[in-house]
Formats: sequence, structure tokens, C-alpha cells
Amino acid sequence: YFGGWTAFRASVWMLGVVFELDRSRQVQADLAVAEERLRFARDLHDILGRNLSVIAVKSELAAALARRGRDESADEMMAVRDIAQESLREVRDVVRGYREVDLATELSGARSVLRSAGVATRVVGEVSPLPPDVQAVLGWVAREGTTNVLRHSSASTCVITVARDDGCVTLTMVNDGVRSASGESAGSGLSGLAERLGELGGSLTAERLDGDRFRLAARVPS
Amino acid sequence: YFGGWTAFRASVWMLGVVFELDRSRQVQADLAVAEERLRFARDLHDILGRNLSVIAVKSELAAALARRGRDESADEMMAVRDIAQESLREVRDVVRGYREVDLATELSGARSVLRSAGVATRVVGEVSPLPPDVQAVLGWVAREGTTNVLRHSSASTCVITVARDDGCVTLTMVNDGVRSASGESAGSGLSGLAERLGELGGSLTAERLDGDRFRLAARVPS
Amino acid sequence: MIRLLLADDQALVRGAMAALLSLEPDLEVVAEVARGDEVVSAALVARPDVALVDVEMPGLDGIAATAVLREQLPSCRVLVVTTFGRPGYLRRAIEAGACGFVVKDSPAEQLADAIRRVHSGLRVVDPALAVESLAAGPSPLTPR
Ligand SMILES: Nc1ncnc2c1ncn2[C@@H]1O[C@H](COP(=O)(O)OP(=O)(O)OP(=O)(O)O)[C@@H](O)[C@H]1O
Ligand SMILES: Nc1ncnc2c1ncn2[C@@H]1O[C@H](COP(=O)(O)OP(=O)(O)OP(=O)(O)O)[C@@H](O)[C@H]1O
Ligand SMILES: [Mg+2]
Ligand SMILES: [Mg+2]
Ligand SMILES: [Mg+2]
Repeated sequence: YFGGWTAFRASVWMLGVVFELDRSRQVQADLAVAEERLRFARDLHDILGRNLSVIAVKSELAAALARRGRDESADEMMAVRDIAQESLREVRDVVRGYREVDLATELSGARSVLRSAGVATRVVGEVSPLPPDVQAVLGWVAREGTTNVLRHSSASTCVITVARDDGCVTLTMVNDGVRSASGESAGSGLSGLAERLGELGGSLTAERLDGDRFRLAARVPS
Repeated sequence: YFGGWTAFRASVWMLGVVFELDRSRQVQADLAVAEERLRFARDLHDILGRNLSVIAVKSELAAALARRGRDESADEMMAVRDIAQESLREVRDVVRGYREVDLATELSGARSVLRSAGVATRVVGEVSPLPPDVQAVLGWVAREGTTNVLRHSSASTCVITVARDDGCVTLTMVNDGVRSASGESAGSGLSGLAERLGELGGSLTAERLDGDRFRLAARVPS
Repeated sequence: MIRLLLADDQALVRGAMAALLSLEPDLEVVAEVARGDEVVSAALVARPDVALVDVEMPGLDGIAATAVLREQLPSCRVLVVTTFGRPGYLRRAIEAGACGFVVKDSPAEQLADAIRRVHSGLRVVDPALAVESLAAGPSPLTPR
């Protein structure tokens, strides 16, 4: 059995492990997001592939018609131009999407991370098109909220709600399994979020509810 | 200090943690792969964006030339076709790059394709764990070799052998049913393979054997 | 004259391909369909010599349609065309009785040549496509 020294060493080691586990959850969240984006990229490749096939076949046809002096060749070429422009728009949209936080992607990433950690998770409400800055800040709320659920609770359920009412969007996360106050000093995750929300005229509340539950709610004008 | 029971529980818990840590390393590796692919996808989109712009401009020009009855319109459209085909090739390369080449999978894919084409096919020897670059290059040999059997022979049998000897791995494919020289100029499949193998210090031989047989053999240090 | 059936749900590709192939003196497009489950009935009416069949189509995928077509009208040879090869496509196409497997964006000359070769009983396999489609098993990217 463990002697005192061994126990001490073991618990120091465990501390390190717990620290690594936290990091690993963050990595898991990042992976979920990256995979979501790859799915996106693959869909884009499918669409582009199809459009490029049309362009290849139609431009060959246009050339063949032109060589035969047929008038339809100009129409075929203009059709090719339209398809190229349409495809270009799609590429631009997606590339922009890489640089921006997309709330729907973040939410589905959050859900899949929590589920893979054994937390039954539902995402309720719909993300109607929101301005990029609002999506970005709520995306950060979803990430930090998810990390907190993993770090500070033994949650078995989590409900994430997105709702709109009189000029505001709210994102709420409620989980159970709150651990009794650990006494460790709180970090800066939530205060950072409150600051970001404040910049957009929004606000954050975080509170303990009855029945070992925790609620995080972000509100931002939109 | 820890009593026996506590120590036991602690070590069971640690086992779980160590298990999770392993998983977390896997997740980290997966994340690195996913991020690499995303970088790829982004590069691709830049290239495609440029190509699509050129296509849009050139097809508009071609249409204008065609309306004025100018012959160059056909050339412009053929240039558009070439750009579209080139872009599609790049999309295909990237999509293919998403898939890591695993030699065992490639070999079983080769066997099933050849069998469904009526070629009695055996894979002999075993693929002990090989470094990724060796697996990748031998995977290419298997694919090109299989494609060649389908395209250039009326094979009824094919034997694929993987063997290790003094610091080298060899992959050999022997098929029967070689057609009499078709006179069509040979392509670049085998020379491409030889080049890839050369980069790893390996080599390729391809030769006609007695009895309408063909042998392809790749050798690479490992 | 080689009589052709074109099956592709992308109307723009199908239309352009039909127009292009019709410019060849020895090729004639006798039927066009946009769904996999319409291939066989159209073929039984039009009696093509060669069918160009797209893989991804609504109703029935092109490879499954090929299998039925080969059974119902064995005189008709099948050339499978696609934009992307996916793991397993080549094996399934060959198993279904297809004689050829090429990309849709092949230059018209090459496509016409592939049709003639398939018509004369030769097998045509696009090497780049084969490389994409050879691997066994599902794509590593999440399937739909
Ligand atoms: N989902 C939650 N369930 C239970 N407790 C929570 C939850 N979210 C936050 N808390 C509590 O609120 C405190 C403050 O959270 P905050 O995100 O600001 O800091 P932190 O997570 O401790 O550290 P940091 O985010 O800086 O890494 C946490 O320490 C925790 O006690
Ligand atoms: N398995 C085989 N059976 C019979 N002949 C073969 C076989 N493999 C290759 N050959 C012959 O060797 C030649 C060179 O093959 P290679 O793969 O380099 O070019 P290719 O297949 O003709 O064109 P590409 O691979 O560029 O599409 C072929 O054209 C064929 O004549
Ligand atoms: Mg936090
Ligand atoms: Mg070859
Ligand atoms: Mg289709």
C-alpha cells in the first residue's frame, strides 16, 4: 500500500494529470470545431467540383460551336461566366467563414464535446442569421461555458438555449452537477466574457440555481 | 496517509486517468491532422478563387469575341476548359490528401477491385507496421499497379507479394494476360512511381516475363 | 452510328455533353434521363448501344442502375461517369458490369474515344479516377 511519501508524490502527479485533462478538453473542443469545418470544406469541394465540371463541358461545347460559326456559342460562354461568378461567391463565403466564428458551428461543436464527455446535451432554439460580431461573442460564450461545465461540474445534463426577444439575442446554458464550492479562487473566464459582451452593449449573468444547477446567460442587442 | 482501500481506489482512478490521457494524446494528434487539412483546404480555396476569376473574365471575353465573329473566341474557351480541368485536378488531389494511405487498406482495396473484374488475386506476405512515408509510397505502387492490370492486360490471375529482407520492403505484382504491344505511347504512371520511390532511396522495376506475364516490383529501404 | 443514352441529374452537364457528342459523326444521342430509376425504362424504349451513367443521381444511384440495365438490356454497354471518385466506386462499378469509368470533365475527344472503345468491348479506366476510387471502405470524411 502507499506510504506517505508515495501518496504525496502520487497526488502531485495527479494534479499535473488533472491539469492536462483540462487542456485535453479544450483540445477536444478545438477538434470538434475543426472537424465541423472540414465537413464544410468537403461540402464546398463537392459543390465546386460539380460547378467546375459544368464549366469544363460547357466551355468545350462553346469552343466547338464557335469553330463551326454557330451563334449559340456566345450564349454558352455567358452561361459559363455566370457559373464561375456564382462559384466564386461560394468560395468567398466559405473562406470568410473560416476567419469568423460561426455560432451554429460552435454550438454543434459544444454539443458534440459535451456528449462525448457523457453529458446529455440539447441545443434549443434556432440561430437565425446574426451579425458577425454577435456570432463571434456568443461563440466565445459557448466555448467558455462548455469548458466550465467540463471543469467545474459533474453534469449529467446540459441545455443550451438561443432565443431572440425585443432586439436582443440571449444564449443560456444550464447544467446540473455543480460541485460544492471548492474554495479555489475563480479564474477570469467569465469576467472576460462579460467584458466582451459589454463592448457590444450586452451583459452576462452566472448563478447557482436550486438542485445543483448552474446557469450562464449572455444577452446582446442585435 | 492512504489506507489500502483508498490506495486501491486511487490507483483504479489513476488507471482511468491514464487511459484518458492516452486518448487525449490521440485527440491532440487528430487535431493536428485536422488543422493541417484545414490549411490545405484554405490554400485550395485561394487557388480556386483565382482560377474562377480568370474563368469568369475569359469567358466574358470569349463571348464578346464570338459576337464580333472573331475566331480567337474558340481558343479562349479552350483555355477556360483547361483551367477548369486543372482546378478539378487540384480539388481531387486535396480531397485525396484527406485520406491517409494505409497499405493494408490499399492492398485489400486492390484485391477486391481485381477480383470483381474477374482476376483471381492473392495477396501474400504480411504488412508489418511500416513508417507512414513507406506505406504511402507502396500504397501508390499498389494503386497504379492495379490500374495498369485493369487497363493493359486481360489478366486472369494476379499475385501481390509484400516481403521484408535486409532492411528493405518489396512489393511485387505479377499478372498474366499481357496484351501484345499496343503501339500506343506509354504514359507516365510508372515513371512517376520510380521518382517517388527514388526520393526514399528505393527503386522500381517493370518487366515482361515469359508466358504473357508482367511483373512490377518496388523496393524501398525501411 | 453508336446510339447513346445519357443519364445525369445535372441538366447543364447533360445538355452540353449531348450537344458535344452529337457533333461527332459516328455518335447519336437517342435518350436522356435525369434520374437513376428512369435509366432502364428509357433504355428499353430507345435501345442505345452505350449508356453514359452518372453515379450520384436521385431515385437510384448510377451504379445500381447499371446493374439492372446490364441485366435487362445486356447488349447495352455502360460507361460510368462521375465528378469525384470515392472509395469503393470502381469496384462496385465493375461488379455491376460497367465497361468503363471516366471523369465527366474528360475532353470531348477522350470521351468520344472512351465511348468507341467501350462499344467495341474494351475496358476503359481513367487512371486518376481509379486512384481515387480504389481504396476499400468508406471515405474517412464523415459520410452523409
Ligand atoms: N457550468 C458551471 N458549473 C458549475 N460551476 C461553474 C460553472 N461555470 C462556472 N462555475 C464556477 O464559476 C467560477 C468562475 O468561472 P470562470 O470561467 O470565470 O473561471 P474558471 O473556469 O475557474 O477559470 P478560467 O476560466 O479563467 O480558466 C468557476 O471557478 C466555478 O466555480
Ligand atoms: N500490369 C501490366 N500488364 C501489362 N502491361 C503493363 C502492365 N503495367 C504496365 N504495362 C505496360 O507498361 C506501360 C507503361 O505503364 P505506365 O503506367 O507507366 O503508363 P500508362 O498506364 O500507359 O499511362 P498512365 O499510367 O500515365 O495513365 C503501359 O502502357 C503498358 O504497356
Ligand atoms: Mg472558465
Ligand atoms: Mg499506368
Ligand atoms: Mg449527379
